[in-house]
Amino acid sequence: MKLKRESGEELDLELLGHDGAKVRVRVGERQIAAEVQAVSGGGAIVTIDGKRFRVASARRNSSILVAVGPRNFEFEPVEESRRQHRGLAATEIVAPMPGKVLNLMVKEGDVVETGQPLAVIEAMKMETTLAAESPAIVKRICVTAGQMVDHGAVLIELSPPPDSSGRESAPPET
Amino acid sequence: MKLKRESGEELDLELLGHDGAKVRVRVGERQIAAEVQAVSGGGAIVTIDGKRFRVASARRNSSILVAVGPRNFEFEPVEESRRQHRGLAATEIVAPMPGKVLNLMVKEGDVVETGQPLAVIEAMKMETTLAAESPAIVKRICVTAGQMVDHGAVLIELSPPPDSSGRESAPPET
Amino acid sequence: MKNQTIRKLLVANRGEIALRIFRTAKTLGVKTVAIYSEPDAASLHVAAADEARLVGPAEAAKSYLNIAAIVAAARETGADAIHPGYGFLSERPEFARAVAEAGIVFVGPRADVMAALGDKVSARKIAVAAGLPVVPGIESAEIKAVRSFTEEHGYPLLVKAAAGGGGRGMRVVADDKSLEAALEGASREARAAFGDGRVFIEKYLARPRHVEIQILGDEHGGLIALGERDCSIQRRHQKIIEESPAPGLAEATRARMIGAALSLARAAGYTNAGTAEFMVEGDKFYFLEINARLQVEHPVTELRYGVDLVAAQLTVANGGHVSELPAPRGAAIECRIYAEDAEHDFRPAIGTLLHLNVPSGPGVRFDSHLAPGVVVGAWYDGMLGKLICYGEDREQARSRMVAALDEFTLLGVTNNAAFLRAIVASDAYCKADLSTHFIEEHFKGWRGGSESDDAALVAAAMAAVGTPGAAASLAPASMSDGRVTPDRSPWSELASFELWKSSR
Amino acid sequence: MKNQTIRKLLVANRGEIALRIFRTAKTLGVKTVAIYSEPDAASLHVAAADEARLVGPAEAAKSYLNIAAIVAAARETGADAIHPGYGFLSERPEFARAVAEAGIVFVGPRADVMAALGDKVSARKIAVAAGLPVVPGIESAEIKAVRSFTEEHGYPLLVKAAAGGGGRGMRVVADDKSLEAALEGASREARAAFGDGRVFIEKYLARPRHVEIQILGDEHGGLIALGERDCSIQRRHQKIIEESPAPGLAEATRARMIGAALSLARAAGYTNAGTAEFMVEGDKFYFLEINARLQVEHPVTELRYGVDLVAAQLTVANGGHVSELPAPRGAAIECRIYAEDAEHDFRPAIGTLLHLNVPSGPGVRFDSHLAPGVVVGAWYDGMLGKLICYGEDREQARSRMVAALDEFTLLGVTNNAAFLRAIVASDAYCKADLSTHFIEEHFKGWRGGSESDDAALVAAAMAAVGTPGAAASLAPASMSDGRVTPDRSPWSELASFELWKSSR
Repeated sequence: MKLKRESGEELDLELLGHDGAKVRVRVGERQIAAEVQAVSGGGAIVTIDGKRFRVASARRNSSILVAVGPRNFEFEPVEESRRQHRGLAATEIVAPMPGKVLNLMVKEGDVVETGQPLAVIEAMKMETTLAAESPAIVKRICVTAGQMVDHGAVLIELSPPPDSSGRESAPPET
Repeated sequence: MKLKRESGEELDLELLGHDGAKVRVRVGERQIAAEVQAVSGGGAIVTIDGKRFRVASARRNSSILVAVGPRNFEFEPVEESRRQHRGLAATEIVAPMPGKVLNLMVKEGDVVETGQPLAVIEAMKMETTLAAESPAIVKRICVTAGQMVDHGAVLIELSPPPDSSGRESAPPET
Repeated sequence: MKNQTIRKLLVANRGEIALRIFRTAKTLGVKTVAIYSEPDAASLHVAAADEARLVGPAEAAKSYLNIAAIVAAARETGADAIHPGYGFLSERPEFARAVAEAGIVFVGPRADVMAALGDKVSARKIAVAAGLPVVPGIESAEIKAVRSFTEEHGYPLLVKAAAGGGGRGMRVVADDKSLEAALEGASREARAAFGDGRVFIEKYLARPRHVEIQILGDEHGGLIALGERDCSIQRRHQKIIEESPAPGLAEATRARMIGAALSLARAAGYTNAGTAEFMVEGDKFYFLEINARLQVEHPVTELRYGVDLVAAQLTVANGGHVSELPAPRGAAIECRIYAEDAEHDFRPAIGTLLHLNVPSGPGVRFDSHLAPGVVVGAWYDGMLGKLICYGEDREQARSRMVAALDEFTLLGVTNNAAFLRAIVASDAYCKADLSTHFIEEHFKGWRGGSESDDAALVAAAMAAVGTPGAAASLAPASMSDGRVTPDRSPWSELASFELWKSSR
Repeated sequence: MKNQTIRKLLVANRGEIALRIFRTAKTLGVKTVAIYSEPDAASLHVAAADEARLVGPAEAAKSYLNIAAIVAAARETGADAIHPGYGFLSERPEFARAVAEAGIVFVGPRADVMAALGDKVSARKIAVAAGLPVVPGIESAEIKAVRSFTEEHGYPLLVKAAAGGGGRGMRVVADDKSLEAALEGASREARAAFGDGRVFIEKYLARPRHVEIQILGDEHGGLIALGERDCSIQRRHQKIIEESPAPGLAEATRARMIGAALSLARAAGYTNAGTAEFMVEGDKFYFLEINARLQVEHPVTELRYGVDLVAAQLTVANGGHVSELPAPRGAAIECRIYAEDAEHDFRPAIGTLLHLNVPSGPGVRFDSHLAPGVVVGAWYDGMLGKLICYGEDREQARSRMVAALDEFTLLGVTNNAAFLRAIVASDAYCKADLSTHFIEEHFKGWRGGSESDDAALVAAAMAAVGTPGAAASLAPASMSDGRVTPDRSPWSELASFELWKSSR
């Protein structure tokens, strides 16, 4: 299966099989041979080339969370359909975390440039400014200043700028 | 229900109901009014007469294990009455509390195994799956999914399985 | 507690510090009252108290900052004292005043002392009057005055908000060109953040350490210092690693700093626990500010001195006397676990805690309200807990911290544990090459090592077997074969490594 | 570690002590090897090591007592040192010898010293020769010799097995009538238990305390004492609560005991960590035995002295020197959590650990290998963990212990936590009215209080709603509404308090 790491790196990962405690995993062209031993209280010891790692994992929505000691990893399945969808949906400005909309710098109908600040969201006493990733027209403002929003909530909808009709089929990468 | 404490003392215990965090329990003739609040990481705070206790519980086989702080309790169901009751009523699946029938997993005529889920009832936002206590044939479905039922309402009638006709008067122990 | 008058203590705070204060109160036979906001109902600090009162919704302004509701909760429960913890209302004179006016003991300095020290300009004046060295600076942001200051002291200089804290309203000015814009920007930011646009000017120190002195005063003129803490390791002007003693600090400098802190506390009429913060370069030190409350990092002092600072605070609040302490012993280090992404500008993270391994053993203390199921939201400070290690010397404390962080796992909320581990294990930290630029100098753009990548891939591949889109319920064999499996772990048996419920 | 030669340490033990030793080894950069029996494969001590070797099945004789397999495991992994922990092979000279003969460092005294001190008769001779007071007694069980002894010292007297321990082969004889039967019975019991029927006679002390001195010696004649521990609170001749300092012990008595312990260690040529045990009545003390290993209760000494005794053991084993220590500080108490039923003659309990709350915070240390899912079987010692509390003084340590035990919950295995809580909170313990008869005098037939009964009934009633006979799976609403519920708790929402799977 195709997974994307939190770093953005995409991996083709497959559990080839296991035999007792022995596990074989394919990563792209490479194979990893490991031994896995459960640990009381959760998690496991994964031994690779004689080196032992204390590992824990869990699922959150479609993601797989893994911890190796204090270090955390997140793997997200790469879904072809979703990617394409996201290409089209780059015209939505969404909340990167739950928080409060502090400020909206644009109004419907505004033409915005790449990098132009659109909204400020506050979470954990910290302000994050959300900016346009490409030139666009503000199609719809979906929230009001002061409103609490959840992670992923759509704040602003954008439509392509007047002069970019030719780029519609090649939406900007996110 | 009748429970036996680890000390041997027998108790007649009943959850009379709850309203939000408030819970009423009958112990013999006596009633206990408590407030219950879940705690992160497991367990709950049970408040009785303004005094708060940190409580955890789990089930082991038919027993109920309870801890109040460092102190442990064990409750075991007293089987006598239930066995008799079960002898007669094993052929009826009744609602253990007032609630809503969420799901019916069988249809009339189905042959079911011990432990096979038959129906799910929701009460107090909690789902309880009702399963067959012995092999049986589904004789009649008395309710429909979505229906509200009262405590003790018969949901499903079962008849003995084809190969057990000789045991009808002495149903198998579970 | 001698002369006990405090019988019931309300803690106007949440999380680890509320829990920590309750633990001490319990040892003193003092009854406890928790306050909480709606999302904190199941929090361990609420569970730890004898009574608990809901004071408002998630938003801090309506709950943990809601003076009226908190004082009302104290009244209703008959609490005769309030401990403010740190953060929230802990340094708000109007809170101390409201508590005192309600006839309730405020566990901290008097409101007027807090007010005088809370304003940076006023605190600086008191410090100068008490003979403390301060960073050369002027209290005016008037452009001519600033220019004549720079003629004497040169650039770079620092613009700071008088009412500020946490780095907001703070600008480093490198040259005359950017001066005017910086003054205006800082003032605007300060006004927006604190409702007070006053700024002041300081010489910018090139490579200072942050060292602070813990003090404790009673109402009878008794005043002691409990040594120092080095808190140089900061990101975004916020401490993440603290230790005591401050490595490499000359004994004479330490002694002079302690003397300065005591002079200032005496001049200000300071009572209860407080901390005088200094910038140190070589053997020179400059007063920065007084934090008129218990510090986050107080446990390192507790471990070195073998004292309970919260117990000491309650003794003093009860009208008791401070007593001289035995000499400190060994060394202690604290690492703050934050919900943040150290690989991406320390941006805050949120989530639900799914799995937790807490280290323990000789010399290891973990102060935290964490437990599986805890939801780390965006409402409050992202500090999840404090790992504190004691050692016979710095090296033992440090190596225990490395080992403890290796045992630490927190799954479900992105956090800085691996980053802290990398710092504490680094050569730069071993050598105690400390300055407030430590992270900038040694860990800029840090990324976690790749040594554990393959182990993570194996785990991910195993976890992925129950592919997304499969049934929500992946009951493992162990759940149906009669064994009790109390923990939802993917590892409880190799053959049944999928134990979670996907949450769709 | 100075002069480091030990690079890889195998711990010939399991559970909390193996884990605790690994933690220290890690701070010293020493690689670690765990051994384990089949049922311990998932144990935390196995997870904590750099390597792990299966040495046999559950039965201790074939695994943790299997000298050949353990030495082979050390050889195969290249371990250059073995730490025996306590119990198992820790005091078996043949093990120390086999390890040394394999060219591996044994972390403990030399085999010949261990052999000389391991036999009670021989140890007593060495002690008498070194000038230590011993309980009046004779080494013969010959009836005439015993009668002439009782003419001088009177009854009651104590018959003890020469090779014994743990109370086996031990008899109190009240009068002449029962003497012969007691001698025969004790000898028979000793032969059965230890393969050695020799018994000896001691005057029976009416109300002694058990006080012991921690010693540490190097191979260069360096020898220090690390104060004392009072271990009077015992059930079935086994300690359950220990503390340091020994409350109420006269300073002169303590000093004489320390002198005696050092004399004995010097006379025996003792190296590494060891403990001289004494019976104390008033200002009189009598040598009992030397335990030639690390004690279970060593953490109370660590907390008072701020040292790591395992690190010290490794230093000495490496040929390093012991160094004088700073003066001790404060007080420390240890409570041993045992899998046993304190309400029914402390009969051992077994089970699977379902839920665990571990206390933490200032002055609290928990050394344990416990985790949810751990199966406590009948194969090994039932000690589940040690809760250790430090305080500025005994009262602070004691009140912290009460608070810590109140936070402690262990569900699934019957244990003595509530009993320990009752003891530590009692007047008798507050007053430190300590003797080895403490439990007999103050807690005979103890039953848990009824204060928490109603809370337990409420919990039981709620847990019972999914009546027995209902389906195994009682999925709560919270599992299906998109929230992640990582912990299988009946309380994750009030409305969904049944989250367990019944485990028919």
